[in-house]
Amino acid sequence: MIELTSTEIDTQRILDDAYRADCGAVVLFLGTTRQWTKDRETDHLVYDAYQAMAVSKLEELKRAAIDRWPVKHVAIVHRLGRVDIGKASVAVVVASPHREAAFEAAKWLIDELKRQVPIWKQEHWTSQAPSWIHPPSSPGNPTSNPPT
Amino acid sequence: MIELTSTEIDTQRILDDAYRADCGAVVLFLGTTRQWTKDRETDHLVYDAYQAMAVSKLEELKRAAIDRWPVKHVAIVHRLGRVDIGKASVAVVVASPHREAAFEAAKWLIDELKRQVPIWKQEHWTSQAPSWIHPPSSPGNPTSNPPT
Amino acid sequence: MKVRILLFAAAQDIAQNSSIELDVGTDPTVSELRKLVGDTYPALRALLGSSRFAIDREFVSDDTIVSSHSEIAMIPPVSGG
Amino acid sequence: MKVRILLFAAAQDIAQNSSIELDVGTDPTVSELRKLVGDTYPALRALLGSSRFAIDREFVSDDTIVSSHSEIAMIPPVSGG
Repeated sequence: MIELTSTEIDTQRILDDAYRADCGAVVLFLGTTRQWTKDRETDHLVYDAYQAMAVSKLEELKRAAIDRWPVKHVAIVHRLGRVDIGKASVAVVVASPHREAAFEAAKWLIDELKRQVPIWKQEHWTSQAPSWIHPPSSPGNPTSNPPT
Repeated sequence: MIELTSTEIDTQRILDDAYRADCGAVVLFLGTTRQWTKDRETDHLVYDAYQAMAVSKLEELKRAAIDRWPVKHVAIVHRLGRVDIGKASVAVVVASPHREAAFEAAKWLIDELKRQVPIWKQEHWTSQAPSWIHPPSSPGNPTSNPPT
Repeated sequence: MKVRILLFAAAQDIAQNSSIELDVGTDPTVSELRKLVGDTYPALRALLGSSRFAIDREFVSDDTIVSSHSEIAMIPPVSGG
Repeated sequence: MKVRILLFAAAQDIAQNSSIELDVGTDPTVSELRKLVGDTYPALRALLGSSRFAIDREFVSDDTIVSSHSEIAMIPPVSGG
């Protein structure tokens, strides 16, 4: 499953979908909203995406992971719109017969998502104007929330 | 949280407990019961443990992970007794400010658990007598279900 | 010919629009488009320097030739996850 | 002195008991204990060869000296996870 969603990520459903009789390992990565970036406090985040391309890139990453590792199931869900502190903005789940492949593929997928998929995060700070995060340099913005 | 339990692992609760305002990454590993080991079919598993030592070893691994990586939260839950196909026998969850540490620590914890923690799996096959798994060699038993 | 370029995130805020339309010569390259965007919207220049372009939902290099019925997008550095 | 050794998994099935009691000389080493277990329960010998011993819930080496009020356990190769 590849999904961009404006509602809370249902991790239980994602994990239930990942169980497979031929798999012994499931790895789930959740990216969660940090409250503090050094001494600046985040109130919430807002995500924007080039949706059609983001979905197509995520499908491409999923196929690449399945080609590269012996993984049987990949799902990626990313939030759009407002995401509050302590909530997951992204979930990546991989199931494979053995655990090494599941760890490696999950790590690779979130790394590539952060590199290639046209989704953007806007930090809404408690005490200054919101800023879109365009790493490594965000002209006119405070330093970006470092990557998770 | 370190727990040996004879009831189903509540992944939702484990993930809810893992959210922290200073963390941007949560990694969950689930070890699940495979139905097929080559051409032999598993009906269910039974886990036994030297419980006092297992809990003490798991606490030791948790402390070691927190010393070694900048991780803020570690929980490990392992099932005892009967575990059916498609169910999780073990859950390891790690939360950290950045994702690299969460992936590395979760992988290390499950690797060490499988190496050091006195817990044993008994395969109940559909078509032959049950066998305790004592890798790498299990005298008198069929070849073990390879590690996940 | 006329081309329409989709904008996102800070680029959208700067241009105050989710897309811009430009008049370009026939068969321009992405590089020519990039320059024209900067000339027309000087406020976008800084962000243009670190942005990629996508045509029909694939990243393309600066020497790619743009056709008018393609879906063209300016992709500032991404920050999903 | 008398020592009690906790057994698990296949060792428990083989000895048909969750622990065994042995008469040993004073201050035996783990190595001496290991030999005595094998002599008393020949069926355990194969598994003993690949097992570790734990005293008071810590793995110990074969030259460790065992005292009678310690909690002693034979730990066959583990397969949790």
